[in-house]
Amino acid sequence: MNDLLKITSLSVDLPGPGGPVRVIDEVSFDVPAGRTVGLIGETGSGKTMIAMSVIGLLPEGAAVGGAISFAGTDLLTCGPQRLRALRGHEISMISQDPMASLNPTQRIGRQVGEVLRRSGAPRAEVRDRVVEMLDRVGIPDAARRARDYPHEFSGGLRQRAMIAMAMIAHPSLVLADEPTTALDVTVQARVLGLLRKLQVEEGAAMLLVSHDLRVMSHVAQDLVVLYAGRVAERGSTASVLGRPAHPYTKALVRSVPAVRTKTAIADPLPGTSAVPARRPSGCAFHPRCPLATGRCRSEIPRPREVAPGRWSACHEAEKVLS
Amino acid sequence: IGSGGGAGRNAASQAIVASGTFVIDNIDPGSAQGGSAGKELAGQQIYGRLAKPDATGKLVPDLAEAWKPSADAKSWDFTLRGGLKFSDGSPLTSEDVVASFDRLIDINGPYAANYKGVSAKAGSDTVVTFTSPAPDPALPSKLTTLFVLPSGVPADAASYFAKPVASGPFMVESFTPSSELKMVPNPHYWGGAPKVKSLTIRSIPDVAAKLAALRTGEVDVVWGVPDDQIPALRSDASLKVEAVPSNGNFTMWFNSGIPALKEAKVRKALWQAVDFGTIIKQLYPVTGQPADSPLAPTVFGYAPQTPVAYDPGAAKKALEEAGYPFDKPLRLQFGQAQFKPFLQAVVSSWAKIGVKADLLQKEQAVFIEDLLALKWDVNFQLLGTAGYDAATNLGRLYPCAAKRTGYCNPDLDELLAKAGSATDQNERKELYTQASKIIWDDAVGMFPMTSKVSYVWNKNVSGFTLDALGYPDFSKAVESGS
Amino acid sequence: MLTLVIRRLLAGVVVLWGAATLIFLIVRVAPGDPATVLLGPDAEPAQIAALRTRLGLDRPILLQYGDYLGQTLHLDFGDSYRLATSAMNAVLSRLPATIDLTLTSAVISVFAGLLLGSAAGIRAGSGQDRIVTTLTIVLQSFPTFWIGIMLILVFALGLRLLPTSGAQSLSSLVLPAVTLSFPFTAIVARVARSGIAEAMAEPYVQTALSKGLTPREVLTGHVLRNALIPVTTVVGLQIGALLGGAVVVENVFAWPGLGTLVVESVGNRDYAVVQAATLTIAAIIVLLNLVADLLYAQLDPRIRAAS
Amino acid sequence: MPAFVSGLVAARRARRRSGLIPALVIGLYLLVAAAGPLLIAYDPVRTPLEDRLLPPGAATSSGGTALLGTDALGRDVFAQVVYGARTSVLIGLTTVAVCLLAGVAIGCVAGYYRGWVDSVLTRLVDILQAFPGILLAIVIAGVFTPSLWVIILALSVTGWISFARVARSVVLSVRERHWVDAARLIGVRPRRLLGRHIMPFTVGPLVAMATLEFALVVLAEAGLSFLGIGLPASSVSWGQTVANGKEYLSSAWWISAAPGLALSVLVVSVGLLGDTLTARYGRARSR
Amino acid sequence: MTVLAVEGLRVTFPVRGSLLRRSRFTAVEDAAFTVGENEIVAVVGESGSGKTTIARCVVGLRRPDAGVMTFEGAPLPARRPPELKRAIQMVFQDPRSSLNPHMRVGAIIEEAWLTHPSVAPPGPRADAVEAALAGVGLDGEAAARYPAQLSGGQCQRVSLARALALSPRLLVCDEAVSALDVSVQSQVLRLLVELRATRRLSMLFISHDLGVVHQIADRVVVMRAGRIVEQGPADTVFADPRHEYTRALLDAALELNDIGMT
Ligand SMILES: Nc1ncnc2c1ncn2[C@@H]1O[C@H](COP(=O)(O)OP(=O)(O)OP(=O)(O)O)[C@@H](O)[C@H]1O
Ligand SMILES: Nc1ncnc2c1ncn2[C@@H]1O[C@H](COP(=O)(O)OP(=O)(O)OP(=O)(O)O)[C@@H](O)[C@H]1O
Ligand SMILES: [Mg+2]
Ligand SMILES: [Mg+2]
Repeated sequence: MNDLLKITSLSVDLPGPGGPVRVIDEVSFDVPAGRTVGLIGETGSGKTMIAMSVIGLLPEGAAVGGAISFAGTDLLTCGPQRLRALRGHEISMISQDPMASLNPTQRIGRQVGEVLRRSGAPRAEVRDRVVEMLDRVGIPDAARRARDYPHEFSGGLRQRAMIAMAMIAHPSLVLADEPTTALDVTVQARVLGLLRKLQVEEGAAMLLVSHDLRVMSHVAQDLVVLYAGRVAERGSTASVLGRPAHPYTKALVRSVPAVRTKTAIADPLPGTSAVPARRPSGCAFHPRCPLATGRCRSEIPRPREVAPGRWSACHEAEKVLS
Repeated sequence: IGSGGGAGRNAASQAIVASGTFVIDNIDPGSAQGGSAGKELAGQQIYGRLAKPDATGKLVPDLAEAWKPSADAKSWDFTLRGGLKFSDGSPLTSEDVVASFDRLIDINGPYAANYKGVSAKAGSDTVVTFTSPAPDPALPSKLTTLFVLPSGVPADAASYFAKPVASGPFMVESFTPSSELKMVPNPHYWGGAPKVKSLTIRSIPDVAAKLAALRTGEVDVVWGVPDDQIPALRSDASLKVEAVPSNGNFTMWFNSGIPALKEAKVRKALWQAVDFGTIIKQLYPVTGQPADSPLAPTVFGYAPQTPVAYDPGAAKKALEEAGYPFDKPLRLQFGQAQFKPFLQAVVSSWAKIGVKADLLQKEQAVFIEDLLALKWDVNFQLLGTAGYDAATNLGRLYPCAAKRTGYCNPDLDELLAKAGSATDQNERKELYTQASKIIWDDAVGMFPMTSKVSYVWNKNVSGFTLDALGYPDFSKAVESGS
Repeated sequence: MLTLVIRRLLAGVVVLWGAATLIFLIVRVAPGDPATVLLGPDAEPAQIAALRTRLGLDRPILLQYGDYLGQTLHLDFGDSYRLATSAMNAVLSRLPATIDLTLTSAVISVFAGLLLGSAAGIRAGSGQDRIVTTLTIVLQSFPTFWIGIMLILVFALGLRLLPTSGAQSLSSLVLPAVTLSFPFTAIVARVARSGIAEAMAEPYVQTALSKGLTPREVLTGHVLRNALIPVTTVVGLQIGALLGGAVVVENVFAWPGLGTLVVESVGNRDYAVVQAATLTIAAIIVLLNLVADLLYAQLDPRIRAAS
Repeated sequence: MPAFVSGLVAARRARRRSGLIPALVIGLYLLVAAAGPLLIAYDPVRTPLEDRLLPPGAATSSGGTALLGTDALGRDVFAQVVYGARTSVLIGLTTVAVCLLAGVAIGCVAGYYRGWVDSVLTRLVDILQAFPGILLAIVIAGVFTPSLWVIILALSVTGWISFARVARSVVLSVRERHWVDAARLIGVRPRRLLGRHIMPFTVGPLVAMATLEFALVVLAEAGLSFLGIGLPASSVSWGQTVANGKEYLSSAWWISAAPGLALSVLVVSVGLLGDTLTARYGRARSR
Repeated sequence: MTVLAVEGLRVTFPVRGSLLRRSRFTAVEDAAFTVGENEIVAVVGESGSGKTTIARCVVGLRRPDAGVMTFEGAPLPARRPPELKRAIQMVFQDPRSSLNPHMRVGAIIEEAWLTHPSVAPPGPRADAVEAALAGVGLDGEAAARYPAQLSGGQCQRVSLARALALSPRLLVCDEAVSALDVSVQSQVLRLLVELRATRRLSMLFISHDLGVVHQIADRVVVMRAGRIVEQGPADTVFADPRHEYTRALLDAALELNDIGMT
């Protein structure tokens, strides 16, 4: 398959108060061209760090292992210059907090067009393309609003501007880190729709980071479920949500309440989610797992293909599936 | 080391820059402010006087060529030189002298107090007559503070003094109060226009900076240099150093009004307890000289007294006998920071025999107020004698009525009153000698040291007169370049 | 924007009134009588009384205060008896030198401070940062008079490059301005450093980097302007502090500035000049802060909009 | 003292090693200030004039060695440095303590009650800030008879402002935090609310601020002494000794250099410590 | 019996206007609703619609500009006596910032009894704290910890324990579960429902998650731009929304699409 992005055994160590912490541990998955891959997990599970590893903006002091190959280039070894050439043009990013991710002292249009301007496009052309792009992301009266400052935009408009900024140079991979978490439900639905539409039109692949299963179920084609910095399971969204191959995914799916029908409150998982800094031995999920065995406590389960296109990091995956 | 360097002085500029100890705030000679040395310094460059003291304190003619008293010394006639002119070319007549005098009285500044009931009248164009209700033999000396302005300058004339009409050797070019006074020669000066192109008197408060400026040649003449700096300056071949006796004595009054210091014996013992000889030798090797009178040797009325020898043993004994309260510290007040080391040494001497003293440096305003209110036990001043005449020192400060020291002695009062009105100079001198003896022997204060003024200047400047009070005369100065 | 200006001006008027009152109070509470100081120890009580009347010091304090406020409104602080000129003239004669010194050292400091601050802030926590930060602390840690005298000994006396004192030529401005800029540079550098470090940590910097900008482009294009915002406030405040707070440096270099004028006038109880000088300084400071505020608003569109 | 002790404790906790050395140096100074005068005999009143201006290491007439030379009155410079430490540290600590207390009280009240109280206090700060701090200090120190307390007062008049500012801004942000609301809901009284739920959060930034302020105060005292409006003649402080030596910079450099160096090393150390603390406690903008 | 009745509630905030005119922004306008005994009333609406503002008025953290609030039949005075303060408690959205990070969990809970000795349980405090923690499913050992040493879900339980320590009759939950991960969310929701049953609590439950609201609420109040646009029993509102805004809200809400997409 034509994998645009191939992450192999990625591990990231970040400096912590008690020495380095392995926040990403042996994570592997692919993002095929034109497809949307969802990265899901609870807070602190390492979703953002994976996105940052791809675009090469990990925090100072991070130690990275493994390989990330993007269209044949190894992003971890290619050097800053090559990486900068890719950023914005081939790989772009939409971040979680549209409020803080736009420079408050620069006009929207300038920020959206910056990538083009840097690559030497003439001013008039940049302006036209910025207005066109803003128009495409549904900002009314785009020509005028391009001259606004971020604080004059509502949250939804700001996120649209971020999307315009990410899409303006026709990238082949978009990293979207919780693009709708900060938005109201009504706005969220519209922005998600827009993101999908643009992605399809542009033929770009997308790595979508979210902790919201509902969003994922609507947007992502493949899912990667993270737990405490490790992949718990992955596969196509439909199969993962429909027939989880990991007890954690199963519990997750169960705890999402339905809106239109009244559901009972799901039986909660016991305990609290593990954080990378204090990861339990063996399977990180074992203290909360109803199926945990002695083996789970001592042996780290590595993802294995448990069904065609389904990878699970559970010793008891077969039991879960059935 | 040569002069000049990068400091921006043109060698052949014929310009002299001087920096003394005094800050020139003000160049209105009559202004309310009293006793400002800076004003005096500036005044002497810009304005003429009837007579002025020379380096030894003797009066010499300035605008007036002669003066003489009437038989009863109640009036004095001053005869002006002929053909005197102000800097603007207008003639300087006796009317101007009278107007200047009237202005001084009108403003009612501190000097006005010297002329109680005195009036001036122009006899002719060149004769001015001063009349006082009582005989005043010291009048010519007192009149050295009368600077002559053209008539018609009002009392309140701030703007006039931006560029006043001069009667002295120099006229004002520019003036920044308490910073810099730049002057150029007065072409109409009776003694001939000074030869230098300009004379600048600049205030440089920091000693290190001042001496650095002297060494780089930015400043040509400097005076009031601390003694400790002088050896290094002496070794600089391009500089000349000289110290001139002043008319000032270190004067440390005791407050005889307080119980502890009532007795002359106690005061004398405190005096004996201080090793002034060593202190002066160590701290003022150049500008200090042990005093032997309340007055400096250059002052009229000076007469040497028996030196008070350092004898801590005797002092302690005397104090114990007199029941001196050793546990109560003396409040020793002073105003100017430069005297702090000297006074610390004095306190140290006293401490050796168990006499305690708190050294209180007071800010000028508070110092004067406390001085007059007698809120002190020992008061330090470097006390000059205006006009070089004992009258302005002993006569003014030591009578009971002056209420300056807490000391009151009817005998002394009588002597001083007599001396104040006597016309015969010999008689006056004799009376002041007797007065000095009483003051000295009763230890109204300690009179440890007569001070000199040290001058340091670049060798290429010459012809200026060193003055005992720190008022050098630049009317004949030349600058030869380097 | 206009609203902001008017609001600030009104606040400024209140501040100036407060400042005028404060200085009036301090000066009156102070021990030591101006008439006594002016006339010296030899004056007679009658003379002192006469001068007190002339100076208006015998009037009830509230009347004096009223007069004083009235005068102040007319920028007329009365005459200085010590300087034989109007107090305002005395101040005006010192103002140019003060402004020369202040502006020069401000320019030096802002330039050097921004340079140092950028070097440190762009890589917060790095060795470079620590070196610069330490340097700024050292800069700030030496008494200015000590630095001043050392500079005189080296550059004026030793190398004969520059004049020691006075305010005659441009070259005589160098040493005092440099001396004065030592602590000021440190302050600007520290504020710029924290501003830049803070801005560097903002998500929009990540955004800019994710667009492929080089660190230098990020610094000049995105960070500096935001980091300048706190710097303007501090510079506004500190230039004001330099106006009269440079007394020590003025003293060392015999620089005829406002600070020395205040010190001398305080010593001489020259109320008129103390009041004129401090209020002039206060007015300039208030004005500078206003300018800084406006600049601030200009730099930060959010504030511009809010006003 | 508490500010300082907790500063030291905080410094020890600081992971950055650079915080440790300054803390040690400061500890040494505190030790010298506290114990030094007990070990070294020095009488500022005694002026052995025969020993004046001796260079460092020279033998004195009384048979001792002047480790750092003597001053213009023959007094031992080393002893003055040790005794001066006490005065300077005392002035620094007292002024900072006064400023800290006043600043925290005022800042907290302004930040907590807001409204007109805040407006009035803010205006007061504006008024005080319309004067350069040192100038106001000069006016006050110049106007009253010099004493330790006048100096402390003069330096405190504007010194509290930065503390008040920091305290106020912390209080303003903390009072919006939910635990304050929660405490209010369970009926906690305002005093306890301030003391237990709000003020503890001002400690960090204020300690960082205090170290900076301490350095400024010590320097300002030296500046006032230089201008001759510092401490009374009878006290020994670094500022006084440095100022005493200003005439001798090129001949007897040690008089100014020794206390000057002592002063600068302390100020640098305090500054470095303050910097570590500022980095730890963030927000407090250095001014 | 109605525990809380709100009528004609109006809240405005000053906004920086021009020089002379201080204009005010109306955050809540003419709000009226009731909370019955042992009832859970949910307030939903988009961001900025005034949900939190209402909650703050109810607990007395903010004084409304107009309107009457009645608690158990008696109007709530502007200055509430301790007894009334005690009776209405609140749990905030952010689990971390609702606990003072400088205080241990035990002290946080005890503080409630310090100011209201009347409801302090008899016996040793440590035991009481342990009992209170046990009531929200926490180990007694947690009392010695600082909030930073607890997870978000645990913090939220401590907040609950603190509120419950005063035996309130009305509990206001402002987005009390929104910040929690789904797997923890259901733990807290469970607890709330249990508590209602065991302690006969009434609840004002603010949330933007319609799924959660549907699970837990008896009645729903829908807000938009400061006004209540619709209210009624949860089943009715969800099944048959009357107001178009409610419909829009429901339409926009995503369901877990377990068919997925291919
Ligand atoms: N700058 C940093 N330095 C050290 N550790 C960090 C840093 N940033 C994040 N971490 C740690 O790395 C781990 C993964 O963080 P990450 O931000 O990737 O989580 P996430 O899944 O994106 O969570 P969220 O849903 O909260 O955004 C967390 O345990 C976090 O504490
Ligand atoms: N202290 C305040 N000052 C000024 N305006 C405020 C203040 N608090 C709230 N507002 C405004 O009041 C309106 C209602 O705010 P509120 O917090 O009640 O909304 P909300 O429904 O809780 O929103 P969210 O879902 O985002 O929490 C908003 O427009 C908000 O900006
Ligand atoms: Mg994240
Ligand atoms: Mg809310």
